[in-house]
Amino acid sequence: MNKVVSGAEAAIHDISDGSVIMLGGFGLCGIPENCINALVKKGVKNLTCISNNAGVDDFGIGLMLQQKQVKKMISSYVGENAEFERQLLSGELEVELIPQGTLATRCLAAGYGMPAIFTPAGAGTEVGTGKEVRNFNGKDYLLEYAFDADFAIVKAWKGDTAGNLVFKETARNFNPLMAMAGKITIAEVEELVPAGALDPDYIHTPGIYVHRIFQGSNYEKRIEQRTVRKR
Amino acid sequence: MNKVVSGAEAAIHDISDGSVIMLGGFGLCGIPENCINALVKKGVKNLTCISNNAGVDDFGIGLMLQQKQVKKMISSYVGENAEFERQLLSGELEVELIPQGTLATRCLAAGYGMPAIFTPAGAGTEVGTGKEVRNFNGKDYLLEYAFDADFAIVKAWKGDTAGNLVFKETARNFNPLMAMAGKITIAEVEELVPAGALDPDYIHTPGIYVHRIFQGSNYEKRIEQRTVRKR
Amino acid sequence: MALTKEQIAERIARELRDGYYVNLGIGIPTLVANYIPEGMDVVLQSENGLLGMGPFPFEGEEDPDLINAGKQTITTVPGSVFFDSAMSFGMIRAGKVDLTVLGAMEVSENGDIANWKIPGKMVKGMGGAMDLVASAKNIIVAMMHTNPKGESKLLPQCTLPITGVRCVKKIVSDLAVLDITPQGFKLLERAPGVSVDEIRAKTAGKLIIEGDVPEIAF
Amino acid sequence: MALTKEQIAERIARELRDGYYVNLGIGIPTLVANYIPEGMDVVLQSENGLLGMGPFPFEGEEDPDLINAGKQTITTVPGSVFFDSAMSFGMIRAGKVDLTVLGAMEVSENGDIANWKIPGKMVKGMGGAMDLVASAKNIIVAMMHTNPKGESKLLPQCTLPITGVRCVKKIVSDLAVLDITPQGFKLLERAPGVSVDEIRAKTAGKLIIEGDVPEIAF
Repeated sequence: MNKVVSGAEAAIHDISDGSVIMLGGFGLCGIPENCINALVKKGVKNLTCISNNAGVDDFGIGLMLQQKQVKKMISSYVGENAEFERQLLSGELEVELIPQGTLATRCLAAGYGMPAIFTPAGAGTEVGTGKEVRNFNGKDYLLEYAFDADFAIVKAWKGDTAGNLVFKETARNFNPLMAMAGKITIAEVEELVPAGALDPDYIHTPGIYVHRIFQGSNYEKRIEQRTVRKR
Repeated sequence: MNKVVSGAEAAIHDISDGSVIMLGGFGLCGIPENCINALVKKGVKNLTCISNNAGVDDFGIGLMLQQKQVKKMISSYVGENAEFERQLLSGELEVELIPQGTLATRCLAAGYGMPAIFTPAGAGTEVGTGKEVRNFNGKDYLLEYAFDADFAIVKAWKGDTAGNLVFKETARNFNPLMAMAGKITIAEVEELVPAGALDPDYIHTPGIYVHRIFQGSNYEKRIEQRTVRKR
Repeated sequence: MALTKEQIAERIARELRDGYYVNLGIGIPTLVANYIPEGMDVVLQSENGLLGMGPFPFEGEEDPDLINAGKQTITTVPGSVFFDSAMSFGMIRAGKVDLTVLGAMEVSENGDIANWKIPGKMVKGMGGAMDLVASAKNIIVAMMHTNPKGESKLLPQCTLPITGVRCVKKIVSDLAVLDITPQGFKLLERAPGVSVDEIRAKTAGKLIIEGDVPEIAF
Repeated sequence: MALTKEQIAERIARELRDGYYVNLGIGIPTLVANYIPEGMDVVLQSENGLLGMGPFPFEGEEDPDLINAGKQTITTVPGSVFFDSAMSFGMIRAGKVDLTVLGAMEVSENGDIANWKIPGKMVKGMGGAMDLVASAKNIIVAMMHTNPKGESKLLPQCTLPITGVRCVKKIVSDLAVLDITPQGFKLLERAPGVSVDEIRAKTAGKLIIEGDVPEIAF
């Protein structure tokens, strides 16, 4: 089972115009930097991107927005991005905003083979408009469908040649969920180790969910809000 | 936040006649031996037990069956237990058999605040009788409800004073799921460590789900099917 | 004198109880962490995947892989645990978080909250706010009583798109502490030196006043 | 000569492909692991929470925390991973397991399977079988062609309570290899020395025979 590919370009070679892709990360934390750069270089267009955020102007998914590669964003929070705002207001970019927990759980549903889930988030608000509402135990829930993405692109801390993944701290976020949800899942990792080198009790994403894996390079890991205290 | 209790008796002190309890474990692997023994000693009756299996005649939940403490079992597989069979055939014991994945996912639903989930398991069979069927993408799914258990009793390998749990190998099974699903969750662990001693990247059950924890003793860890190969 | 943001946070901190798991939103709610009473065990949840959030890191010790839901660099406390976003919102949805504190643009007298969108202006998205307000057992809103034009933000009903329905339990504004009751906003305490009349004038929704209303003591 | 249990397993192993994730049921299916071709990378899933199941442990090295879905002591191979039962059935339900091999008491000509209950006798429960048959992309049944009384177990329709509907893709019995097609059981291969007539006589469901039916070669 050879899941290891040479790098980001090989990993994304069959992502094409119009593909639906998921991208892991929360803000700029845990985003697949290498694959995003490769997608920018490849120049594929009309992408539908499912990602909690849309990066910043000059980093992350923001780079793809600058190249106008994105037709539609499905996200929960898209602030911090002037180019995004411009494209949204001009109508160039379609945006579907959904609650963060709904985003996460629709990934989980896809990864666990559940066609739809119920969540109270957004019930009674404009997010619920047109959606099926169902009352359980006196509370309204929305029926939300599992995502159906062609590709999931995630970034892990460590991975092995069998595709098993381990994430670090809050860089975990949506990554293991999207890893489960893609028809084809691509993982870039900071450190690629041989199968057997990771402790099988402490793997976050089993390799069965991962189709391609490579060790990324030159991680910038930009910090969005550097907050510190004095010593 | 004092989650540490002195032992099994203190942990189960408020489990009373008629309580609905979940018990972790698969076969005899990863079962909460100390709490089961304490429940036998306490002699509470008319329990509804949600557990994948029902132990063997003289170990695990089988001990509670011998004492006729169980009114109803909700399980996926109940072989290997003659006393169980006798009580079932005589009508003393009510049994609800459900698919193993349904059992697991109904725990997950409870732990994740989802009132119900859809699964194809059992659709078109007698398991689906009387249940709501819904077709998604040409396939039938059953609507299955989240469990609503008064107590969940689980066994972990390690735990800390904040209630965080780590499981070992296939002794994980239903334990982290049930830990999330109980209104009150009791964890017995082989080794109790101070908060901060477990690596926060590798905890299977966050302490927010665990209400009482103690270090168990005298684990027998009986093997149900000892299979070996020759050197 | 209207309360400062710090005083609003300090007052909200009095609602904390030992053993609480708490989710603090961005802005004033974040400041509540500074007023957790000494010796009280309160665990902070950050919905991007952490229980046991600690203070900001010392300069030079920032870790890009360790941020809170406001994307700020943070630290952890002993007993902390990381998890994915589905589990994070799973525990929120299951009601395991005891208290949620968040800001609001408007709150209605029946507890509806609006805090995610101003039509016609930029829409940044709801992030985790809709999940939090739909599921939290206890929601306290930290907010200014009026907008910059002096108009009440405590309304008969919200004019902005709502984030959640009938969910807010308590408001701590710069002028007052109020419970949401079936009858409307019930005035519990007032900021030092702020009169009941002023609060009445600045509360557009139904206001219930019973007996003497004490000042908040600091 | 009818196939032995080992030969049924050996024949089924020819359906394996490099990179397959496979779930093997209890009984004959378990034996398939002994016939995985040298150098072929096949990962065994055990639905109690393991990918990468290895052989039985050496005597004295049994680990009570490490068992398979049949409750047997086992080992792991490099690259293995443990997970909880929800994730285990999640990956099964999501179709990530390429092949499921299991036993059956009856299979119908439209692919229904019965293997969990005999009314009136002891009911042990379905375990994970209903989840597996409801979701597996490719299900091969390993079974005896007839019951001890000589009655066919390949039927027009199942007489026992079914485990799943229209799910079996292929049967390897002691007498034959058959595909389930929209037209019924299609005979692909026969056990060495077993005639087409014998298979026809022992198959109660609709049997399709096209051209010469080769013997299984060992």
